[in-house]
Amino acid sequence: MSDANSPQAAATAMDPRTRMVARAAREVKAGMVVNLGIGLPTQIVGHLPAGFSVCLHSENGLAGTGPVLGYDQADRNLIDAGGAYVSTLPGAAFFDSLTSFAMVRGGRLDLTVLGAFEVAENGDLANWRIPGRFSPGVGGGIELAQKARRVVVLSTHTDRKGRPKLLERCSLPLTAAGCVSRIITDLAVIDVTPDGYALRELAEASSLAAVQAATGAELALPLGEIPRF
Amino acid sequence: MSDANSPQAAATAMDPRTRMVARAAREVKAGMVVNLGIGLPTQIVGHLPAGFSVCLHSENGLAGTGPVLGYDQADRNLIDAGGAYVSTLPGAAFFDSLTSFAMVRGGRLDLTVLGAFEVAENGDLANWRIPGRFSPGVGGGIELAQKARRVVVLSTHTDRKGRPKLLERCSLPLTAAGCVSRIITDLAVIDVTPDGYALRELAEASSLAAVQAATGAELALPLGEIPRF
Amino acid sequence: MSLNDKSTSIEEAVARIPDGARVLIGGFGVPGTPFTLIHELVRQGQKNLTLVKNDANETGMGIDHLLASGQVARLITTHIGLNPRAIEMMNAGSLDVEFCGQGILAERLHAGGAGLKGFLTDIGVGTELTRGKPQHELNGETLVLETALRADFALIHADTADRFGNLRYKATARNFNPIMAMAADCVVVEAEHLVELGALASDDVHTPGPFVDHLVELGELSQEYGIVRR
Amino acid sequence: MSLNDKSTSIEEAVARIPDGARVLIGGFGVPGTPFTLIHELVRQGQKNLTLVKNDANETGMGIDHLLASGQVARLITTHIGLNPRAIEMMNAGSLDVEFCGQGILAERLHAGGAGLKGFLTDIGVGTELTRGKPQHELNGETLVLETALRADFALIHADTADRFGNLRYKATARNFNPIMAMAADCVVVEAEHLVELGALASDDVHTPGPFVDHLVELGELSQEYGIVRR
Repeated sequence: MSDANSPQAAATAMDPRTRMVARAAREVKAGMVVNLGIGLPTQIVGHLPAGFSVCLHSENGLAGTGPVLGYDQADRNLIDAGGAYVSTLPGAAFFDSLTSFAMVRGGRLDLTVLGAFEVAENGDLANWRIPGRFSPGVGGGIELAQKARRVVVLSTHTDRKGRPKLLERCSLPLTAAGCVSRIITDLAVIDVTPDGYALRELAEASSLAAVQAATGAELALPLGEIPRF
Repeated sequence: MSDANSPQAAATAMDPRTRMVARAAREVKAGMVVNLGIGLPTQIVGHLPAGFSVCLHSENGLAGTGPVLGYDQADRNLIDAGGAYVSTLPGAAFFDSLTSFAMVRGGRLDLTVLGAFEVAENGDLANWRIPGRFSPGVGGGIELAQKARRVVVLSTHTDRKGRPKLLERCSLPLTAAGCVSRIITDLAVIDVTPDGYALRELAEASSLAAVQAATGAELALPLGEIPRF
Repeated sequence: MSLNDKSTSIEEAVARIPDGARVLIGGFGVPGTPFTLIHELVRQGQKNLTLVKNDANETGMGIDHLLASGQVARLITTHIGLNPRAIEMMNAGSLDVEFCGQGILAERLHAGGAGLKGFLTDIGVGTELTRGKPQHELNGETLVLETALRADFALIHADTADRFGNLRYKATARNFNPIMAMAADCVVVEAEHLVELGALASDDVHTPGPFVDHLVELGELSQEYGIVRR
Repeated sequence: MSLNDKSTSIEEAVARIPDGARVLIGGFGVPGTPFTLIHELVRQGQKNLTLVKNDANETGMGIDHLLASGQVARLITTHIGLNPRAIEMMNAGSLDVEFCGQGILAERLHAGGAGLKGFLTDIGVGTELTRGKPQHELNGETLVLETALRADFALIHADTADRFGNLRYKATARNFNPIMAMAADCVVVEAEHLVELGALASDDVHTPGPFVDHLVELGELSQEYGIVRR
């Protein structure tokens, strides 16, 4: 795959939001079955190398999801779980919701990339409900979070009011406990380890101080120079 | 259905075994979904009027089973649950074993006709295992017996040694409790009622005395003349 | 032998639904939602319904019409985020909403359709999503007992049906339709195309005919079935 | 984006199975039995296997070869009446046989495949078929808890596979294959026809590719796949 590194090469010209999506795209390994959550995670598709070998799962009943189509090319019967009109790859398959979640819970999802309201240093994830304010239902989120083989959170480091999303403990109702492996934000790449958060990489325009200030828990630092993305 | 009565008209020339099968065919009503057990019950197909509206279910994954084919017309991939090479009706559907038994347990089977080792006057059925002698496994028998909306037993009145199959209580391990509605034998048609066995019809060559002698439990008699089949 | 014809009129099919019925409704967003059957249910006006549907559609579409007309007492669903009316009614207490994880809803319907009574899962254990649900220990693991979900009626949208009720769905319009078509005592199907027996290959059937009770052929599709431009 | 090619050689695919593995094997009678994969398993000689299969085939066919070669320690099945060797080995104590109702076996595999832990059913309650199984009261009804069944490997026979592992089955050769293809950590498929990506319409796939790990294309079929004249 000769062009596998081209997105990263192009990353220098990116705004922080685009950069974090491009970084998240590198979590997708060849041959994986992957579910991308609604919002930022779905933008990962645009950062995968051309012809990259990956099977995108949409929980409404599709494996082999292709890029989003314009309304003029759209098929009224063909959407992804976020409601976008998508295309399909050669070899795509449609199936019912029972089969779709059997795929998830049965361990056939190698990776899911999800948004978050809050993450805790033990890997707890809260991304479905803000009591008294926002209660639309959990959809397929619990099962994705609890059963994908690897859960990566892709989210801004802080919420709209600048408050940290990476906390010692979640205050909001959990989607799933201890499920998150890695968090990719506009500031950093941070892993959840048995000892809590561990900083792995810093965004190009970020700094260690900025990350520490925006994180609501202790952060273990790598030995030596911190890689940039 | 102008020829609906022809099988019964032809019944006068039948041997007792054929006659009981022809009688059992009259249990099949238009529009029913029916599963016919291996052995005698599958012979019912030959006694249904031409073009009769019925959907035969084979638990190996077929609805709309047609008549058995000769080896020269057989499709190696198309058998019924008894292993016979069958044809399919226009509108037949294939499905997996999960769907097949969902159909059974979900209440979509209007009727099953099964063989029996023993039946009890409370409707208990034993047809899967003779301890120490014959233990091949129950296959789909429990679910058919327990969940078909109506269970009719089609069996000789006595076993090979002349012992009654219709008993007060089964001595063999049960397939399902209280499931049988009607028993059709070479001698009689007998219903299971809340008060026990009730004689409904006598076979042409049978007699009340013969039926009573061959039945291992009390038999309530109908008022008036006993119909013949 | 032959297979029977289940086609009927939409008025007759929907008129079988009484007040107070529990009704499964297929669809995930627009695809697979039986908009025409829903409109007939609005026209006939059955009251006090319990609906089971993945989502509450959007304003002015699908089951939103049933919410607007006050026909729905209870909704079992996975997500209603695109329907402000549903959220408002829920918050005001005029609509009883039970949330269920999407795959758990699918399995509860499967259990109901397959004549099972419930199943044990680790999904949602220790979160408020399973609060109040009975727990069960198995091999030292704490599990939740999810109960089977079955209904009086199912309203199903299919692309093609033959006269016996063998169904095929298109693309992601399949979603909950096949599962719901197995989980109701009376299954009513609207099909974009009604074809003769034998026109569907036996290997190509998504929902086998024995699960289906009544078939209605759709004429020209209403605007609701079309592309939603946002 | 593109979907990856899972085709491989039969030797490599079957060599992944270690001694002591639990292996699901598709088929109901002849149709759907992966005779060629079974022969390779006989040739490689893995020992102490636990097999899960609807039936034990017949003498000289399918898993009877694995019984004859002494590779099977345990068999979970619904019916072995057509295989005298299996009955004899069971009676002699050299083969541990666990019987399961056919639809219950299907549901146990579904539960395993769907990541559930077990389910509650009234099937077999009060008969010796459920003796020793844990009971559970629900709404005043006594039910049996049937546990999920999952395996290390599944050996599947398909009519057609594309290179990503999307599968289609023919007629009643479908049976347990789709369920088993969802219930193992490593799923090995023999296909009569291996086709390029896109050759199967997305609406026509019986088993979606993400469930499949390794694909083997069959050459000319052996006699075992043919009509059995009795």
